[in-house]
Amino acid sequence: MKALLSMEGLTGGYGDADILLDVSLHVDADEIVAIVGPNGAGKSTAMKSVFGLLTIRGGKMLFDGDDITRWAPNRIVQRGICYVPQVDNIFREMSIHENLEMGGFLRKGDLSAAYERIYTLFPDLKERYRTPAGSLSGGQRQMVAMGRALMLDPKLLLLDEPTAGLSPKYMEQIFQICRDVRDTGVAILLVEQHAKQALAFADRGYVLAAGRNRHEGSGANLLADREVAEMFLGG
Amino acid sequence: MLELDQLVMDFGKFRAVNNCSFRVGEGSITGLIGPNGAGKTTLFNLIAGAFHPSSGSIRFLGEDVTGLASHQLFHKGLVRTFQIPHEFHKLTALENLMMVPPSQPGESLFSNWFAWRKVSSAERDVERQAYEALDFLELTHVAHEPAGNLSGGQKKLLELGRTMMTDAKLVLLDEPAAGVNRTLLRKLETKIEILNRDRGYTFILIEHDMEMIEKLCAPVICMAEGRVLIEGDFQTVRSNPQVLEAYLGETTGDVA
Amino acid sequence: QADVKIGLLGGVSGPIAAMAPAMVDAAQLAVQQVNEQGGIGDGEKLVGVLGDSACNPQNGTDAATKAVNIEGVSGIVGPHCSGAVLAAAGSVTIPAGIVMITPSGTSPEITGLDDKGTVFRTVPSDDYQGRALARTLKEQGYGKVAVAYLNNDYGTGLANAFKAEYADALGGEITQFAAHEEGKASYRSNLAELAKGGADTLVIFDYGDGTGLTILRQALENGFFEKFVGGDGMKSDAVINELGAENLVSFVASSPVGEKSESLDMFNEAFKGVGGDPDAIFATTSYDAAFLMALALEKAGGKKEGVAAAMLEVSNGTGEAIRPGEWKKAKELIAAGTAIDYKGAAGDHNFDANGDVPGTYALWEVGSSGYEVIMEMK
Amino acid sequence: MDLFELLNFYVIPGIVLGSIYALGAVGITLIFAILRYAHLAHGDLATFGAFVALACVTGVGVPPLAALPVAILVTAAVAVGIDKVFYEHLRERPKIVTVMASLGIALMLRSVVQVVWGVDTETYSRGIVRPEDYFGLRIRDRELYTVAALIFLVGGLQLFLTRSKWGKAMRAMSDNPNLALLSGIDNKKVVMLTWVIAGGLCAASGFFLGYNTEIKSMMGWHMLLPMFAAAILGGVGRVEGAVLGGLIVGIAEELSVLVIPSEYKAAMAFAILLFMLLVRPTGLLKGKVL
Amino acid sequence: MELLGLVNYALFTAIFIAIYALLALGLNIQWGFAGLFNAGIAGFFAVGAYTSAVLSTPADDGRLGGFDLHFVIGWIGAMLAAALVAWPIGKICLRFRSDYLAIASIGVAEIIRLVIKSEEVLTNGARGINGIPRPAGDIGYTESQIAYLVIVLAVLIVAYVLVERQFNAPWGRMMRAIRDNEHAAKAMGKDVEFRRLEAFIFGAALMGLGGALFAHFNRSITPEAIDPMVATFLVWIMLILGGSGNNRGAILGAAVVWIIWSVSEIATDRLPHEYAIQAKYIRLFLIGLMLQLVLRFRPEGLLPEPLRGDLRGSRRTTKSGADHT
Ligand SMILES: Nc1ncnc2c1ncn2[C@@H]1O[C@H](COP(=O)(O)OP(=O)(O)OP(=O)(O)O)[C@@H](O)[C@H]1O
Ligand SMILES: Nc1ncnc2c1ncn2[C@@H]1O[C@H](COP(=O)(O)OP(=O)(O)OP(=O)(O)O)[C@@H](O)[C@H]1O
Ligand SMILES: [Mg+2]
Ligand SMILES: [Mg+2]
Repeated sequence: MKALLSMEGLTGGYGDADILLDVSLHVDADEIVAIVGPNGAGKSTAMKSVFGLLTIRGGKMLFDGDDITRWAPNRIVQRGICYVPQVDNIFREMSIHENLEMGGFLRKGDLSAAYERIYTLFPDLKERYRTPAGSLSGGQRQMVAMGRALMLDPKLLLLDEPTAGLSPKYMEQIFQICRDVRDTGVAILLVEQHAKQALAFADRGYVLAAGRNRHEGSGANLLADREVAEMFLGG
Repeated sequence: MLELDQLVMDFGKFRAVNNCSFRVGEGSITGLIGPNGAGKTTLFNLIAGAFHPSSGSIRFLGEDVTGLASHQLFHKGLVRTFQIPHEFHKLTALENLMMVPPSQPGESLFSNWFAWRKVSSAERDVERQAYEALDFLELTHVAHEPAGNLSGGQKKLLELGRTMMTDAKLVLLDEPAAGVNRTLLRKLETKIEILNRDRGYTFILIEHDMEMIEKLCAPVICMAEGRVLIEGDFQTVRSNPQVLEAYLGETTGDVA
Repeated sequence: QADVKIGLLGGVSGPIAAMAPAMVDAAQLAVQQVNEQGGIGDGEKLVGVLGDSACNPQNGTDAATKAVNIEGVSGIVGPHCSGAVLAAAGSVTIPAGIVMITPSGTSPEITGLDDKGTVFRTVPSDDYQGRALARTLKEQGYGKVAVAYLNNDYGTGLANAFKAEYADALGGEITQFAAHEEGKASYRSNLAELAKGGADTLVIFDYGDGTGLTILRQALENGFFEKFVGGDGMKSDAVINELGAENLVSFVASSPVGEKSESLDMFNEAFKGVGGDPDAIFATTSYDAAFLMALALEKAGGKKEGVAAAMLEVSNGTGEAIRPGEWKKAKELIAAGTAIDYKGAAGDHNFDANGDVPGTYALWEVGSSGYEVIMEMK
Repeated sequence: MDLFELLNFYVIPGIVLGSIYALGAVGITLIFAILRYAHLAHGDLATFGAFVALACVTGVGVPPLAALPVAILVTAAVAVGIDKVFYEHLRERPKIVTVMASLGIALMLRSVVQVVWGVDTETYSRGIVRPEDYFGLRIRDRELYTVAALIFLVGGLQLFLTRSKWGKAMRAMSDNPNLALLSGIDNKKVVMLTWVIAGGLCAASGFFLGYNTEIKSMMGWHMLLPMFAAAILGGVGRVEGAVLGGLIVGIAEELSVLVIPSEYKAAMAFAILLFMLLVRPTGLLKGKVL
Repeated sequence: MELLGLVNYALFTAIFIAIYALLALGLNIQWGFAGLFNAGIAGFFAVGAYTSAVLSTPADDGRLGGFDLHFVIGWIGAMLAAALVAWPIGKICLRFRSDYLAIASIGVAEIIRLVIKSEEVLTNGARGINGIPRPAGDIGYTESQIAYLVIVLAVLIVAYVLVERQFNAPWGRMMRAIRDNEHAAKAMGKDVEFRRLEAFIFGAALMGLGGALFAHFNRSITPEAIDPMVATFLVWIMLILGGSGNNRGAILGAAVVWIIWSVSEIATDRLPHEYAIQAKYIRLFLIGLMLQLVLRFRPEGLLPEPLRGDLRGSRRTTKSGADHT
């Protein structure tokens, strides 16, 4: 089967130094792929590279048949990739509702169903939909960020540590949402530090370390790998 | 060591902390858990002097410290980390740590101009200490990188590193584990235990990682909607039905 | 054959940008006439090097330094604003021993400069004009007046002198006396304040192509005051062009002229000939300054060392009269060793020991073809 | 002093002056809120707009008001052009760099005006216009036009910002440009739109200043500081705030001569501003909402 | 002759650059290190210039004083007065957000300018103060310029050394931390308000000194010298162009910008004679354009802010850069 997103031999970084060194990965339609690895391994950088937010010096990226290596971010969004960054992932001065509105910026027509869906997922947000997102708690912000991404109907969802700072209850819920979303035909690529949980429910996983591919395989295989467990999953 | 009495914090009409009272014993590691938006971080902000409580009082080491500014509290021995990293983004990682120790001679214009020797010898000590912290946090290779360029997890580690740079009596840690690699996290847990046992630091720890709470904390306080829901040891708190419902989720209490 | 250079420093950019071009052109006219009629010395060409003093000391001193050191000028005409004059004199021309003659630096401070006799001006200190205007108004039977002046050295100087003479010495009544900042869009409330006290005449010490115009316009439009009096700064063509002569029947302005305004006519004609506007503010003084500088250079044999002394000799009230444009005649007389006395478009310019000139003024009104003299002032 | 005197000689001029300030302040506040820098070339851009209108009036012979739309269009285009050529590549840099660049643009614009149109004082129409009497209120027609234009232009702008999704997009971009991109907002278009609006309003402001008094090459520069004061007074990012701020500064300047010596009139805007910042640091209307 | 002229011009330019460098250095403390957007440089410049003028000129009955003191006392007085004026301003204004501080400080500077211009009993009003003694002013033109240059350079070097020392010390690190994240700095025990005030006052004192040096050089000071364009914005351009946060950058910026400012006039004078006046307008264009070009190609400034690590920082940076990749 042809991959939905594929990164081939990507090399690049911020400024002069290369952070990513020959990184290759791919995501097929209908699958959840997890990236794990130590802090500073380049996981977030790999995600940003999809949107051209850094200098790419080698390799290329294909999405759904198009070479998107040098596309403008807003065009990529239009093409069907949605991204939740790890930090700075909300509009602080806008209300929760407006954040969601911005998520649906490209969508035409009536969005009330989409709002309804988000608010049922995160009832906390509904109560305070006019609060500026910047005054929310860490976990609530994460919900807003997820909500914003879910407003669009993307083909591929990139999530950078979606569960960081969320309570165990919501963490479970996020993973559940991911599965639900996948079942509606959206592929998901996510970075997680809750690596065990993530690999347990992902279809496939990659381990990145020091900017390079280290391991890859199905979630279960990686979990079973002793070296991976010791080095990256906390024993 | 720390006593909170009927603390209330209002943001406009919204009450984020509602009549919170509890005590933290000297030498303990208190765990603070609760659903998102329960008011945990706000409570930290109150204790650390970043916000002024709408009402209620805070006593620290037997002294009423309500309304003191954060820098004054710091000098009394209270250090905190931020949930959302507040790194100094243009300073290097090393400098982020080196700026922490209080009352450095080089912070006065006079000694910089007229007592340079004293300043530079103090600098060497601070630098050594900072490198030790970086080594421990596996950040040595980015010591000279501006902190703004660090990865999300590295910034969190740097936050934690700052608390290692001063002789604190009470350390407030706000979700130190979020975004930190699990292998490294196990190391951090050990470090916290050591600091607690050997150096006598008292900790209050906000976490959503139950494994870490279980391993380190006694007692555990669970907050919800600005109030203290229950206080007790980990097992008691975890098996409380309200906690299960509001926080851990009905399906599973064990996420490990 | 080397050219003889003089520096023309003007506030080309900056707050008096609108006034500067005419002043520079008038000075260049003098230079042109000199060259057409034989040049300096053995036919050496006189060159006016333009510098921008931007009406502030920083640019003023910079421009003066460049003129003196890079261009090697033998004398400087300008700068236009008193602040620039004081600074350029203090840090450049006095130490360097270069003669400076300003056409528009009216500050009394310039009088007291410890200048070793090298700083002159062709514009009288504010004092003369303010007092002369006061006396004339009194004579003409003006009664209660209100005074509005621009809050800079020019406006303040004139206004204070006027006040001292009109109210303190002559016992006239000044109902309101108020300064204003330049560049505001509305002065109507200022005018309303000035009108309190029942004066029917407004005396404006400001520039007619700047704020003064706005004030005059707003006063006319809203019917404040019946009569308007201006200093030389107000005698600007812009006033007529923008407001229309028909609206200015009750407007008079003072401006310096020579004892016999024949000189002025000569200048007017010549300046019109090169497309200039002789009614532009300080055009006459600028012309005179440049022409005097040329005369002094000629007298000093083109060498800058003697210029200061020569300046006093070519215009001290004794000698054969030289009028604007009469370079050839002057050159011959100087060559013959005859004493000459320049009688300029803006006055006779008999320098006193401080390099100042006492002014002679006329009062002007707006007639069908621009400004016309009503009477001489004393 | 009777009421009509107060209105005629202090309040009405204040409102007219305030409207002129307001037109400029709205642009300043938008740029401040969306692009996040102080645009110091704003005054000179207004001068430029006023001279474009003058060129239409003297060159083509249209009445001044008819020249206004042309001036607005041309100035808007020039503003967009300036942004494309000079500011765009500084967007990733600290904002202060763009502030300095805009200072350079101010000098360049002034230079263009002075070279092309000279430095003489000009008017759209020669002569003076006496006010009409409306039940004791003495108002000139052009003052009515000025206030009407303010209401019309700013009202339209406000409608546009609140009704179309571009208003939100502008806010989103000012809040978090990267995330705006990631939400599919075309930041370049947003920036362009901002400049079209700011440039157009700028031209209107310059035009009406010239229409009510005279046109001078330095007039915009002199208006810059009061306009900034107005923008901040109203609360950065608030269009209504900027209008309110402009009116307050204008009226206060005119009223100030009642209480302080007139040479301090220019300080009035700042005195109010300082006072307001002390009691309400966010501006009259809470800042940073478009 | 020709050569002597060039030397004189160079001396003059160097003196001006040194004076502006002092202003830029003061601004660098405030903006480059403490992140305080002070757009009221002209105010402190003026206070310094006038204080020194009043202290060191002979008595004059039109205005305050004329105390006829030694110029060194005048200069010290200038610093003290500027610092003294900065204190309440800082107390009130430093709590504002950076952009608001800018406009508030412009406002304060404008008010200072209007007071200086209007209060004759204090400052002789619009006429300014004249006859300020220039140290070593009685010798020949060139000699006196050399002497003055030596004096200003000495002052500049002392200021540079002190400021640089202070920046590289923990003080500078603390200030940069405060600039980066005020909340975190507070949480780390730094008294942010006090430190900001300290930086503001220290910077203002240098600006005051710059004003005094300027007044003594010209032997006069008038309100025209405190025009915001030449006394505030120009200094900002110098600092940003030179590289804010870098003292050498501030000085280099002062040099480059002043040279652009001054030499552009010589350049545009090459235009044909008929366009002599237009040339002056075009000069403004040229200055603006040069500014754009420098910003385009060196947006961080000519000498960007260095990464100030520990005492041996720079050496390690390269090493760590290597093992990083
Ligand atoms: N500055 C503020 N203004 C208004 N509301 C605020 C502010 N800060 C916090 N809140 C509100 O107070 C509540 C408690 O927030 P807090 O950050 O203390 O939660 P928390 O318990 O730390 O949650 P989390 O686990 O998600 O970090 C939240 O609902 C939040 O929206
Ligand atoms: N803006 C930037 N400029 C320069 N270097 C950067 C920048 N952002 C990240 N880096 C560097 O790139 C490396 C990889 O960062 P990245 O954010 O991809 O890590 P990560 O794998 O996502 O880590 P974490 O799990 O901590 O989020 C880090 O060493 C970091 O210092
Ligand atoms: Mg990451
Ligand atoms: Mg929290």
